[in-house]
Amino acid sequence: MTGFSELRLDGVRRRFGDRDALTGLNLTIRRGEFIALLGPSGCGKSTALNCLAGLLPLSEGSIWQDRTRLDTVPPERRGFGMVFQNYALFPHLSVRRNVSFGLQMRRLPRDEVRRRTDEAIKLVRLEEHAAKLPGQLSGGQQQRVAIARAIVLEPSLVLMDEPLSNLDAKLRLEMRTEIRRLHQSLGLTTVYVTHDQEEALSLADRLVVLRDGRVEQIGTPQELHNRPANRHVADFMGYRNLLPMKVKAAHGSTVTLEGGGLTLDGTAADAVAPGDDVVAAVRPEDLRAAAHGVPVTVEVVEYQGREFAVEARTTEGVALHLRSLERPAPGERITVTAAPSRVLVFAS
Amino acid sequence: MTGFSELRLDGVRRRFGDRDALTGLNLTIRRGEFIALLGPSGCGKSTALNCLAGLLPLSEGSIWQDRTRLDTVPPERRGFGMVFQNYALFPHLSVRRNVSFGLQMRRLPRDEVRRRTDEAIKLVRLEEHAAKLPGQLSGGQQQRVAIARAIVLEPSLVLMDEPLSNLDAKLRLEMRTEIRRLHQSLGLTTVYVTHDQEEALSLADRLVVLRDGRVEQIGTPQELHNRPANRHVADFMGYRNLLPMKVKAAHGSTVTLEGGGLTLDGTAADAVAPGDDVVAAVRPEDLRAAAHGVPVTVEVVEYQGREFAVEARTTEGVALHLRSLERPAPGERITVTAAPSRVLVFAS
Amino acid sequence: MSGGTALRHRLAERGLDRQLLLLVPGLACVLALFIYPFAYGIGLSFQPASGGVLGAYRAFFTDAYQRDTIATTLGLSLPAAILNVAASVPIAYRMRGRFRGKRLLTTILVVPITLGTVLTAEGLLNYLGPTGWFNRALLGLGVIDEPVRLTNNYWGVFFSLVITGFPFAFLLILSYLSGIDPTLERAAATLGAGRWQRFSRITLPLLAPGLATTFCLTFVLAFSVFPSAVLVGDPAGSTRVVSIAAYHAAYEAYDYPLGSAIAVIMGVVELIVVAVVLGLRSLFYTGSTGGKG
Amino acid sequence: APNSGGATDGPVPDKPGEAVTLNILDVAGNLQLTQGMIDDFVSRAGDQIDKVTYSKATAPELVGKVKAQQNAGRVDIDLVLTGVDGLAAGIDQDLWTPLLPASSSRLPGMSTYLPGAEAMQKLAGDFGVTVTYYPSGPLLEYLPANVPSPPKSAEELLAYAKANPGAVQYARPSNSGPGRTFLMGLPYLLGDSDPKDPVNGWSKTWAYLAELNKYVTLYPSSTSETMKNLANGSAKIIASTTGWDINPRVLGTVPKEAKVQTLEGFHWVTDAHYAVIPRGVPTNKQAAILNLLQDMLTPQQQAKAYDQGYFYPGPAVKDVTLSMAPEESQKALAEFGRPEYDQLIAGNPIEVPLDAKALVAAFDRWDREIGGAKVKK
Amino acid sequence: MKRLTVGAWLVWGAVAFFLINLAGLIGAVVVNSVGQRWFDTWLPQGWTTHWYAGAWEEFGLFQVLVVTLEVALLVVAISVLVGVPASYVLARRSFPGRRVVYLLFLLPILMPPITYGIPLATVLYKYGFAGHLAGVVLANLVPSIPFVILTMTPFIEQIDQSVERAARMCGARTWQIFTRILAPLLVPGILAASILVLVRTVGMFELTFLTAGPDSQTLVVALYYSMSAAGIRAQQSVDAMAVLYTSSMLVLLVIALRFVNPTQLVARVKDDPD
Ligand SMILES: Nc1ncnc2c1ncn2[C@@H]1O[C@H](COP(=O)(O)OP(=O)(O)OP(=O)(O)O)[C@@H](O)[C@H]1O
Ligand SMILES: Nc1ncnc2c1ncn2[C@@H]1O[C@H](COP(=O)(O)OP(=O)(O)OP(=O)(O)O)[C@@H](O)[C@H]1O
Ligand SMILES: NCCCCNCCCN
Ligand SMILES: [Mg+2]
Ligand SMILES: [Mg+2]
Repeated sequence: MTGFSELRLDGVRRRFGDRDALTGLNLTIRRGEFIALLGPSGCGKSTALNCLAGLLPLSEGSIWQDRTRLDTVPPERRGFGMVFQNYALFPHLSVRRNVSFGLQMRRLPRDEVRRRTDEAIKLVRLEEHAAKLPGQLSGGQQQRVAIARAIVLEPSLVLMDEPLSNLDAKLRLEMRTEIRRLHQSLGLTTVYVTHDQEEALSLADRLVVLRDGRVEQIGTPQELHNRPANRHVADFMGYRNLLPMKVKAAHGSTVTLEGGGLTLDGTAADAVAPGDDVVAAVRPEDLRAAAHGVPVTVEVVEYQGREFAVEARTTEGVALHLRSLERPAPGERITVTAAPSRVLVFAS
Repeated sequence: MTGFSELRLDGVRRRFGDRDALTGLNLTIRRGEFIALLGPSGCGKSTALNCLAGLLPLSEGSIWQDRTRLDTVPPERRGFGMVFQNYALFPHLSVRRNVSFGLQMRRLPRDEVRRRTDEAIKLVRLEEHAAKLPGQLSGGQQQRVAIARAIVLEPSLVLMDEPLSNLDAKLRLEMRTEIRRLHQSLGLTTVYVTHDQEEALSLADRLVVLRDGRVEQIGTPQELHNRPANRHVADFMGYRNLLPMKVKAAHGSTVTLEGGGLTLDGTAADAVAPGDDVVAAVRPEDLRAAAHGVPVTVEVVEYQGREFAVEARTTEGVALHLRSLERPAPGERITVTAAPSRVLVFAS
Repeated sequence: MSGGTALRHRLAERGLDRQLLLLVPGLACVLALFIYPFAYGIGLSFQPASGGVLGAYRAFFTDAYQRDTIATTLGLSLPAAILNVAASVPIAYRMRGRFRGKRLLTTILVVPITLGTVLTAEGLLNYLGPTGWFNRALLGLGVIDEPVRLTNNYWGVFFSLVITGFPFAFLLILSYLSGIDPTLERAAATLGAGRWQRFSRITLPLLAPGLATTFCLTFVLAFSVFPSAVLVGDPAGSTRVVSIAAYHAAYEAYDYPLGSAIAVIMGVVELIVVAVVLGLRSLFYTGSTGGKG
Repeated sequence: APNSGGATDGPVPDKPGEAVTLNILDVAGNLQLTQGMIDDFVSRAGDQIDKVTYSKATAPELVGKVKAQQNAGRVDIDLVLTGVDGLAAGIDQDLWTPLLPASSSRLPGMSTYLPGAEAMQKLAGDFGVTVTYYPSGPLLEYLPANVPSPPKSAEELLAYAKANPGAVQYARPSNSGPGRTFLMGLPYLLGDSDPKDPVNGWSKTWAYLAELNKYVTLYPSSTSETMKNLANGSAKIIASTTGWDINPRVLGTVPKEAKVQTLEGFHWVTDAHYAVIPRGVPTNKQAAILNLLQDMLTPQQQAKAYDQGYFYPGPAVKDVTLSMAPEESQKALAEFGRPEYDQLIAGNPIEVPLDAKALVAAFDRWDREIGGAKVKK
Repeated sequence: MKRLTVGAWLVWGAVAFFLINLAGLIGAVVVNSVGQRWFDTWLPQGWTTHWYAGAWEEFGLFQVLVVTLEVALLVVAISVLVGVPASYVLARRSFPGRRVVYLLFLLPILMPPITYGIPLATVLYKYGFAGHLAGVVLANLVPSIPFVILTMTPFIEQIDQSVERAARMCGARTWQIFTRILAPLLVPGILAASILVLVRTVGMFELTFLTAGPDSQTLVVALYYSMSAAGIRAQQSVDAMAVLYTSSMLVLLVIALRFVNPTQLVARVKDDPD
């Protein structure tokens, strides 16, 4: 239960049957850090978290807490807190007793248990529901109980498996800020699993992007956002337009691309030479209707609150996702453009 | 199983014990419409959906499908499809058999069952997992099976309870478009529960905002986004700054407000007179750092990808949420402003 | 709408609908095949040859030799049922996970339910008898100087109740246990609960309803013990259980009213024990145990 | 349905109108002795009986079963073979069809009963026909190797028991023929005032049993158990009867060299099996049964009752010698029989057992005061 | 990898002790049933199968075994068909009188057959069922249906209701929900209950005896007879019957366990990872 200065995952691998859910994860978590594990569904995020928690034995590799080998220590002795993806609330205990469970396990004085339980319940806004059983709560309410139950222990490492995925947008924003605040004020170290890049970017000090059980990139939010290591990370970081093109010319890192009815200037992320087949990655919000640029035909328009999400097609039939402040009509022809610094070029 | 021209909920009420989970819901759903039920966790969204599905008996009120009273018809005879919040997959059946279950119940020819099942599985990108049992899938994969299972029936009304909440951001976007596309191409009528305003705005023809089991507002996405009926809806629609202020002057619907260290011009949503206590609702993205405006001190800065979310405080200590394209340093003093048309004024 | 629909609607709100028809076949069987004959049996118990309506009951309760059979029976059946349930829990608990040979071990553990009273009794008499293998082995090992007597007394009957009752209890408890979502224990582990606490605070309470049912069933089986109380017990003395008294009255003395009265008394005693246990059961949580269905 | 058609009372014809099926229930282990006789008759009288089914049960359950059938008006048990207990219980509950004296003329074999069998027949009143008979016991059985000089009187038995605690064994009387024979024989051995009245006439017997009880560690619940204990040496002297002496040695469950001993002042307490017809059996079937019974009472058939000493000697009628018995019986009895039994049977008084009510009273008292007394020790 | 804890040692030790003695107990009977003479020694003096042959012949055991199997399977099938739907209602629904109904179902298990056996047999004879297989089956349903209900109710309570709702939304009627969704999920429970009912039925003496006719006797009736009837019977022959009885039960059990693992999960429960 004491703190540590770092936690090291060393070639952590986990197989299910003959399929790797996680292959050789190397990661050092420093005390006080907020790490987000980010990746598409099924990429092994929960598996990594469970290995760290001690709930899944490793197939290979080891986990170290400073000088201590941790992967042979049972979960209850690691002193970590965890929020499960499926809540895993104790169905026979009231909300209050779910939350106080961990405190009671630590044999804290009754007064302290009550006080801290109350605090935690208040934190997740469940005061009214404290006496209910989990089965009587809505999905989001259950999720909040799970958060309170883990947070109340002020553990040295908090593991969270998509804790906000069932909350409504407003509450999610608030809880997000709350989690970050708790992380800082309690001096927690947090590993946070999410599939929501926005959540990961705003919360984490460092992000680990996983795909198919493999690490694709580790870095700060800015690094990931601006310099995804490859097209997969780019894809996942919101570069929704992944356009197969050809390099026409290259000047330093600035390259001119052509293909699919488009001509674009972009920034090379990999080494590319004229004539290479490449993938240009552009976010919808970086591809904007403008006075001059590439002509496209609008197909689908979705309302997004402040702006409209547009799906359009180039003359050669390539689909583009872009944003527009005006509502274009389906069938309308518009021209779009993107700043070269916002167009990343990956070798394909 | 035949279509209908409208479906009417008439004072639908549902109690649990002595607590109303839903009070007097009136709603007419027209054929082909996409309705989103939106609201915070615990507001009664799932309850409403279950009443519509026939899974929860009503405590009061009735449901009509054209001239037919529907609330006494058992769920399996209503011919609706449903995606559950907790997946509710059949644990003993493979993905394929989960999806084909409904088709088999309808005694369709074997070939058609196979064809439609394959299509649906492909739609949700689970071809590789078709032979697995639900217990072997990740949370997101399970959610997708649930969607496929409901969609495959091409039902006259599809009910979805937060079907995307466990998907990663990218997949969520894609599935969202897919759901909308299916809705249109199959000519479905859809009632969609979500707590994600963005999802609701982009998908639905009309939104129903619930709070505490009560309807707060029904309207098109634009209506809700731009003219929330009250401060609660505003709150939920992303007007994260809800500032208690006082009316200084009013000219038509344009009012000048003061309070909490701020002076703002806004648009009256309710009838207000000078001297009234009001609440000014402003979205963070409408409150921007500008050359001149109200001076505030930056407190928390969160990375949001393209921009930064900033929490700042006025000289009188009122917290403001705003956006900035530059990264301000915590402690820095900046000035902020908002367009009067973006500041909604509600009587408090 | 039509009155019929409205009525159905109102009934549905009170929990009365066509689904309840599923109860009908079961109820019909019980009413026709049990309640009617049973009422006849009760009626018989109130028609003794002498002593008025309650004569048979009075005869039972005023005779210490008869009355004491209740205590004797409880003295056998309660410990046996408790042991069967209590022993099944840790074994079943250890056997939840996956391991090689699990199926074989399970099968072996439930084999005794196939033994039946007679083989069990014969086996106990042969195996534990004065010249049986058990005593021979102990004598051979020098643990004892003369054969220990484990049959034709309390212990013989007790063992037979354990051998026939344990597999029942084990099979049921193993099944109940596997219905509890293991994620719950994992959640408890991350909250600092050790093995024992996870078991006692999470699994056990979730298992409690199943334990109660299992206890009731094994208790009822043990309480109406008859053949083994005679065969491996001391049927005139320390294992003169209440069913022997009933059997004696009905089938040896042909005093059917007394036999019925004793049987009714048996039923009432069982009912009291079961009511207490099920009453305790209802104090526990009895809903879904986390299997996400 | 087995008994559909046919009147159940009124005059019994000489022969059934057509061949009938007989369902026979044995609650006394009697078929061991008589099944051969029945099968033989059926093979000869196919015009009367085309098929016989046998079922077996224990006496106590018999009454309930017959009662249930009679209450419903559908009796499908046509003939019951029973001991004294089942017979008496049925009489008490009025289950049986009275056969006598109406049909006595059709059963001439009944007039050739041995004296002991005749005495037993009296217990049956008008309802049953004695089919097999044996003088039973009480005898003591022991292995000469373990008991070189067996006790010769009740006093010596007590002294032996005292000297060798746990060595004397008899099974709980209500579960055991030898057990109850020992119980019923004691009043004669001890000279009690009324050997037929266990409640008021057995003061010496109860005192003796109580004294003996101090040195008996175990009352098994079946005779087999005492036999096993005799064989494996954990009991030295056990209660027995002629049948229980010979047959288990034939079967090999008791060593061949075991011996029997009678006590001074010994009276035989006899036993018999009866055939009874439940009320509600059609007269057609009754006719077949009467003809069957008459056949069973002929000496040739009765000789089959020698069996392998199961109910030694077994025949209920006079003038049935071992030489008339089947080969196998003769062989078994030549090897395991005891010539001294002829002597013992001829030279000792013969008594009928207690009637059912008195016997149940004796069991009850034994359970309470002797068997049940173990608990308090 | 994982070291056994003290608790594990205790548990496995106790299991081993139980199993060793169980093996001795069964072995003693089996050995005796094929033994010639067995007095004060470790093993009999010789071996023989004539106890089996004798019993087989004396009781016409082939016919008896067939009847036993028929009765047992019919009783299991009917009590599952009748009992599971009833336990479903009891587990899922609350309705006025639920407690009374539950008690009604509880009573037949609690009441000794002596109380109702004879009147029950009378009723069954009156309507022409008793004396045949039908009567034996009906009588054995009395304790079996409640037994199924009592064991199945907690199983059904464990299954998440939303699965049924999902099936309903897929258009499944109550019957289809039973056969396609609940039955497979309940298979382990049904199997456990079936095995227990089977055992109880095959072992049920009183009710079977009272209602059986000459050609509907079951093994246990023959067995009880051989054990406790008047007259002389070698213990070996009783043991042989008991071994036959047990073997046939064992065959049924092994067949049942071939098809379904009794520990198979009741609901979707992830296997413990270790
Ligand atoms: N018990 C198991 N048996 C077999 N395969 C499994 C098991 N648990 C997980 N998997 C597989 O391992 C992979 C990784 O699963 P994991 O649960 O870690 O995904 P995830 O990243 O958390 O996804 P999601 O965001 O959907 O929760 C998936 O393909 C999944 O199907
Ligand atoms: N079975 C029940 N018993 C008692 N209260 C219930 C039950 N089901 C729901 N409730 C209560 O009714 C209210 C509405 O629940 P509902 O599930 O409809 O919420 P929701 O809007 O779907 O929330 P979420 O977004 O968190 O799923 C909640 O306060 C909840 O606690
Ligand atoms: N459950 C009690 C079984 C009783 C069996 N009776 C057998 C009687 C033997 N005389
Ligand atoms: Mg996951
Ligand atoms: Mg919900």
